[in-house]
Amino acid sequence: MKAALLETLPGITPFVSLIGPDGHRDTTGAFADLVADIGPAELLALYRDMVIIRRIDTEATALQRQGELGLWPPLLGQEAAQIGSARALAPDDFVFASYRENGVAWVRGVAPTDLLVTWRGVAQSGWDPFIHRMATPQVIIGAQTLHATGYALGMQLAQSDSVAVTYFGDGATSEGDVSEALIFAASFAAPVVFFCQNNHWAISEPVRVQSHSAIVDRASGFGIPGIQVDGNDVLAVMAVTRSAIERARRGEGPTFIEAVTYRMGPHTTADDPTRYRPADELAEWAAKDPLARVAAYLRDAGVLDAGAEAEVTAAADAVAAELRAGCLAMSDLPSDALFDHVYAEPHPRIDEQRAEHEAYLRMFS
Amino acid sequence: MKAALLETLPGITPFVSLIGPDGHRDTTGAFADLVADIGPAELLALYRDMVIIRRIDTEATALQRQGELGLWPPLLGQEAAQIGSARALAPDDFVFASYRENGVAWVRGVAPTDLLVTWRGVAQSGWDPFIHRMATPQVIIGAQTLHATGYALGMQLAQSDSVAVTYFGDGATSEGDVSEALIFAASFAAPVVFFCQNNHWAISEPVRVQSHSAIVDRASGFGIPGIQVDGNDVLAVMAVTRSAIERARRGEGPTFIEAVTYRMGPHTTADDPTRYRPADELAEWAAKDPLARVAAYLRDAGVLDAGAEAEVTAAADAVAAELRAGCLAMSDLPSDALFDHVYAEPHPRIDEQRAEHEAYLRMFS
Amino acid sequence: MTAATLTMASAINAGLRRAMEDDDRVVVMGEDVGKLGGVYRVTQGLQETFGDRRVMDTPLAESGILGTAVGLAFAGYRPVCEIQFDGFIYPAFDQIVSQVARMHSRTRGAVKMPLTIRVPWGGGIGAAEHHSDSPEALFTHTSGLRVVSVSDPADAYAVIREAIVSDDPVLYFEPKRRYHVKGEVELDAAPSQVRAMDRARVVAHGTDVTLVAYGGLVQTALAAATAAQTEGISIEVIDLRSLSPIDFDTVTASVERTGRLVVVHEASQTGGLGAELSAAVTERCFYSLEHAPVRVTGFDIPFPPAKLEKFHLPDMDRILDGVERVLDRPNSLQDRGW
Amino acid sequence: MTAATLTMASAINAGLRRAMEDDDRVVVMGEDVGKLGGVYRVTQGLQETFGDRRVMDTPLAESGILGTAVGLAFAGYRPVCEIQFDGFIYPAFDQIVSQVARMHSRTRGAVKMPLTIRVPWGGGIGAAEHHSDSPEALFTHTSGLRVVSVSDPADAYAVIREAIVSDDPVLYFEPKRRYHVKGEVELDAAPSQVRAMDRARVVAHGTDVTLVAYGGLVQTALAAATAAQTEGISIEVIDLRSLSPIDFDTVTASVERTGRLVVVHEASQTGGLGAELSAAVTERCFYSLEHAPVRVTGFDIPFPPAKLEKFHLPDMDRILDGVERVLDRPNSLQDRGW
Ligand SMILES: Cc1ncc(C[n+]2csc(CCOP(=O)(O)OP(=O)(O)O)c2C)c(N)n1
Ligand SMILES: Cc1ncc(C[n+]2csc(CCOP(=O)(O)OP(=O)(O)O)c2C)c(N)n1
Ligand SMILES: [Mg+2]
Ligand SMILES: [Mg+2]
Repeated sequence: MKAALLETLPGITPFVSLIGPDGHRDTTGAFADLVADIGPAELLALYRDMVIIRRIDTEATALQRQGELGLWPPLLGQEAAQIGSARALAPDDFVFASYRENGVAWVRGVAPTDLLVTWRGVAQSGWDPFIHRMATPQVIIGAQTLHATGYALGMQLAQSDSVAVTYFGDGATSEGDVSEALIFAASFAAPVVFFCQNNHWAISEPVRVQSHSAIVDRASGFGIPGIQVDGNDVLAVMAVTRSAIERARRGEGPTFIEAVTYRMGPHTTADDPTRYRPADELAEWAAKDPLARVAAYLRDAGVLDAGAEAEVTAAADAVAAELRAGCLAMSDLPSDALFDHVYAEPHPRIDEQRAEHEAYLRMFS
Repeated sequence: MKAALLETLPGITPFVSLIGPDGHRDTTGAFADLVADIGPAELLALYRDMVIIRRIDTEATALQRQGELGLWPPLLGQEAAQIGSARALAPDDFVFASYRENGVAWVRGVAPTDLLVTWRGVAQSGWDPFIHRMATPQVIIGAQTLHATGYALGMQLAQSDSVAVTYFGDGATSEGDVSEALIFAASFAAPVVFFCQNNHWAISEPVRVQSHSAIVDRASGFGIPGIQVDGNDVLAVMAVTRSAIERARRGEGPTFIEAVTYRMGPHTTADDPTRYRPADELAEWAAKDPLARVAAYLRDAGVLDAGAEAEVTAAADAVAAELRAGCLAMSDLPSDALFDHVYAEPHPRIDEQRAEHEAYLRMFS
Repeated sequence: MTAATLTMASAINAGLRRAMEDDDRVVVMGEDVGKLGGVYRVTQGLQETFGDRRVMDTPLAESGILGTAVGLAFAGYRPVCEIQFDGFIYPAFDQIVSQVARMHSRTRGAVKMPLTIRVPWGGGIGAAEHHSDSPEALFTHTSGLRVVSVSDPADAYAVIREAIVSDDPVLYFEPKRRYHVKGEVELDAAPSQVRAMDRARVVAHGTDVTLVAYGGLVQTALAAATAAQTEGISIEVIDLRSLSPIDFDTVTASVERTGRLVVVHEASQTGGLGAELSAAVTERCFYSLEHAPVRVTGFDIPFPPAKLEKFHLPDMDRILDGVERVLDRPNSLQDRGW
Repeated sequence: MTAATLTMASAINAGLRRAMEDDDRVVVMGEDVGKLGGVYRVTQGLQETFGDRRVMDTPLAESGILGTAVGLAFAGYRPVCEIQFDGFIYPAFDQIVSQVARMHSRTRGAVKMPLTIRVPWGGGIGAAEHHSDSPEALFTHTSGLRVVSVSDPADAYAVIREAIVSDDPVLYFEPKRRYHVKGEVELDAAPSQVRAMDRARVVAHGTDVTLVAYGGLVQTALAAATAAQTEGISIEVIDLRSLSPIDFDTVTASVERTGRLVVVHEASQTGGLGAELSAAVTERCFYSLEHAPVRVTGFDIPFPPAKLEKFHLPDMDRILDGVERVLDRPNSLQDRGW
């Protein structure tokens, strides 16, 4: 039945929405059925996730302003897209994301402090991809979509249940690698979900520079079902992601999800969006805030009273405090870490240069 | 009205056909109207073109077998796709093709012998792109589609009427460059026509390796109108190409044409298709031969009598004789041509190495 | 001759503006080059002046940028492409080495490729992964391309204009760490007709050692020369400027006097530009050399994380250690076999 | 130990087959590698034996091939990717230099990239444009990659198996002009555990000149050595085999005896492997050198059309001219300044 749902998709691109900005929840229809198990308590947990990652984002931004981080890519506004999708995955699925998916990393169990390793410049990555079943941030736009597709080919070959999920942006859809990933995925019917967060901007370029038609339409062109979902609706995002994951698990191949959302903040802390972004656009999207609508629903449902609100805030503050403490406690690697892991096996030039470096340091000691 | 025709296309992919394998001509409908001016006399001229390029192909293949050419990429079976499209262009339009478009080059006025320069290994290219308004053969699959798009951006900027037309294969559609070309063309509404000859094979790979759905569907995914045409029907190909060219000239942007045809010969003279291609497939397509159906129509129409047939054959033989003579008369470039044109402006290393080479040769004289 | 004090970023911006005024076939294209004016503001204000078709914000695809630039060159334009950061040039590698570099020779001179490819370049700014690469040697090994580097505002202004008027494709490397350094720039000079772009420049005269640097390390080399002076070592510093072709006349004239060569660059040592300089100078000056040419470079590792880059990038002390080495004075490697 | 006489192409095929039998994590992927068995038949018969998922005909996209291979490595596989011809590796350049080469260091050793990238390589076969490139120096300058070359069937068989068991990514360059040369191959040997892949090999002993070659030119170098003998010149020929890392122990041991080095390769001279060899050997053996190392290489031009390649590619006579040069005997360049 879910299958049927998606089989009908190529060409057509429904816009899936379950909780509107007003907090009203739509419980009818195929997608609503996919999240029938998500009651007020479960929604409160999703809300909690969103509050926490927004708080992580605020704290990390502050740490950058204070000179503790070199850079930070905020996810402000994209909480529902990231939490709704990540909470739809099984532990054994594998995520290949870009640099902005800190909310996804949170769900995958990455310690908040480990998120900062890259941006503090201590190391290029902060966690073991195999422990969290999530690759570390990919800076080369679009490259990770091919990695996810290849991983999915491997799972198919190994007859594993694991599904690959790749996150990328609206801008990324222009990179040849993303089209090639869709082509390989379609050719091999690989178990991979393409999750595009269309946050309307690629640094200073509005999405229309990349495409005049809906991003989701790309999918059908490659023979892949595409769904467009309200990316600020955590429940709708979870529903479409579940359907795509299940479809992949059933061996029916790749699905493309366009989560329509908005980058409320700057591209990174180095960016000044006022140079290119109309102020009213921001206001328009503020009204569609992904957290506010769930809070409204939860208040109506009576599960988000003052006590619960306080508990969530306290939890977020605790994570933020842990984040800050962890950041300040982080120590640099010794300089000869330069030569570690360049190769997995012995390499004479690396040994030679390590020795040169040590001899050089000895001159000063 | 033509406009209307194409405006309706995104998503939908009609299969345009005007002269079927039986030689019956359909004179009704929008596409038929686009070639109403092509009467028996004009069709005879198109037939003549097809006979001549098939003859060029046979002769060049023979020259390769005789060791006069290093390689030759036959177009056998694709005559209608190439002649029908090329004859739809204005002299001022500009073609960016791959290595197999010898029929297009013939129409652009390239001397048959000049087609052989590349394959005899005398030089990397055999003509001046600006004289024939056609770039020389592109070996890197798909790269030329971006060149065509960029050229079209230039024509748009210069407010010129000239349209860019790029030829590429079914396999090429998998290269990132081709997707990027479609994305750039759509983003800037560039006056470029994407002419894909789906000849069902990329060397040994059947088209389904590249795509499980119709190649033409790619276009709508990028927001570009796509038309699928019987690539073995010279008249239908001319009609759809005219409509796409006119659309571009009117400033309405790019169009994608999938000409469904078949590579009757080997990939190149170095290839042995019996290793991978089912024999019945060849038979099936032989029945759809692009020349036979036009000959049948012309005989019915009474313009292809024995005399006319003899004239066409004589013309083709004359071209073949010229081709062979020109090939055998072709002389190699002097060895210091190695250093010509590497740079447009003076370059000390080139001068130095040219001098070294000359000094070296002097040792033997 | 009006002169102005400009940062290197503003000097390049002024050069681009001037080139666009001088020739309306010059177009600027890349990611975020329009309204934003580039992440380093190098194209700031150009779109306001010249419009969004001569200053194009392109889709996010580097191969697309270079490939369409090739087509624009066919159409008679002179595209100036910005690659947003050094580490993002690789997706365009095929179009650069197989198309841009070969089109002129492929067509036996019929089709010129007067592209300028601007690359914010190198480390020293504490950036994230892929934002500090030094890929110049990949392009100096590619025939058909010219490769230039700049190190100060005056040079940046003069060279960008010469690169744009060049009928050959030019990779123009801009050391990010120098973007905000100010200097005097003569604004009215016409683009050099004497191929000044191809010449190296002696930026400090000396007699004991020839020290060749380029881009972001020229200043570091000058600082090393000054420091060495206090120890009585006289270093001649050469800013190589053009990386392809290399101005061997200037380099060998110096080495023939000093007998000692030190080459410094940020890029990894193996196969870096230092290898070509060392090999070619040894071929040309073997009997003048008192010591093997010394290379002081980045290590053979991917560019390290920000906190470690200071150990990877040659600094004044590492350059001075190389100078000691070429002079057979006490140095970090003296007890190594070679 | 069963031995067989095989062409180099069949030897690589046998090595691939053996590697796939030994380890079912080994998968082969590329364009036309399945039913056709590759345009040079190097993967012939593998799909019949191992099926179309372990021997994958991929869509026509090199970046896609390498990028999905990275994902397969994440999934625990050991992909062997075929790039159909040398000139078609550039579209995959970004995935190779930014992903394959850096993933292990990026993840601090967590993620290994045991890829083998097979590249039919070089000129001498009268091919069309883009079918005769020698891009090895682009990869030897890229940290994180290993680069090997083979020159005969026995070596090709041994090295392909070692490359596949290596936990590092390996570019495996196959000289096309040698595909059909036959030789004895020992088939039962287990893949070397002693990193034999990293070692250069002295293929002819000599005392006057060290001649370093690799890949398609090893045979040409041996022919030159034989010819030189008749003139009383004793040449030591080294097959470099591993291009990254370079086995300097073997090279310098020879140069310390001969005092003279000639390096030959097909690739353009500027920034080619000869530059690194010349620079590094000069650093390591300066006081043993009687003459500057000499480079005999392709010119700094795009690979020429078939009819002209014989003038571009080093042949026996050009190598001998280089030998004369390094011996200060009459040679083509004697009246040039250097
Ligand atoms: C290959 C490559 N080109 C350019 C960049 C520079 N860059 C970093 S982020 C970005 C915009 C990405 O936009 P989008 O894909 O929409 O993701 P978002 O930042 O909106 O999450 C660009 C151009 C890059 N990192 N990699
Ligand atoms: C970038 C690149 N990769 C691989 C090749 C090798 N190659 C030459 S033709 C070809 C198949 C092309 O198929 P298609 O695009 O359908 O064109 P056709 O040959 O059928 O006309 C391949 C893989 C190439 N020339 N360029
Ligand atoms: Mg975005
Ligand atoms: Mg084809």
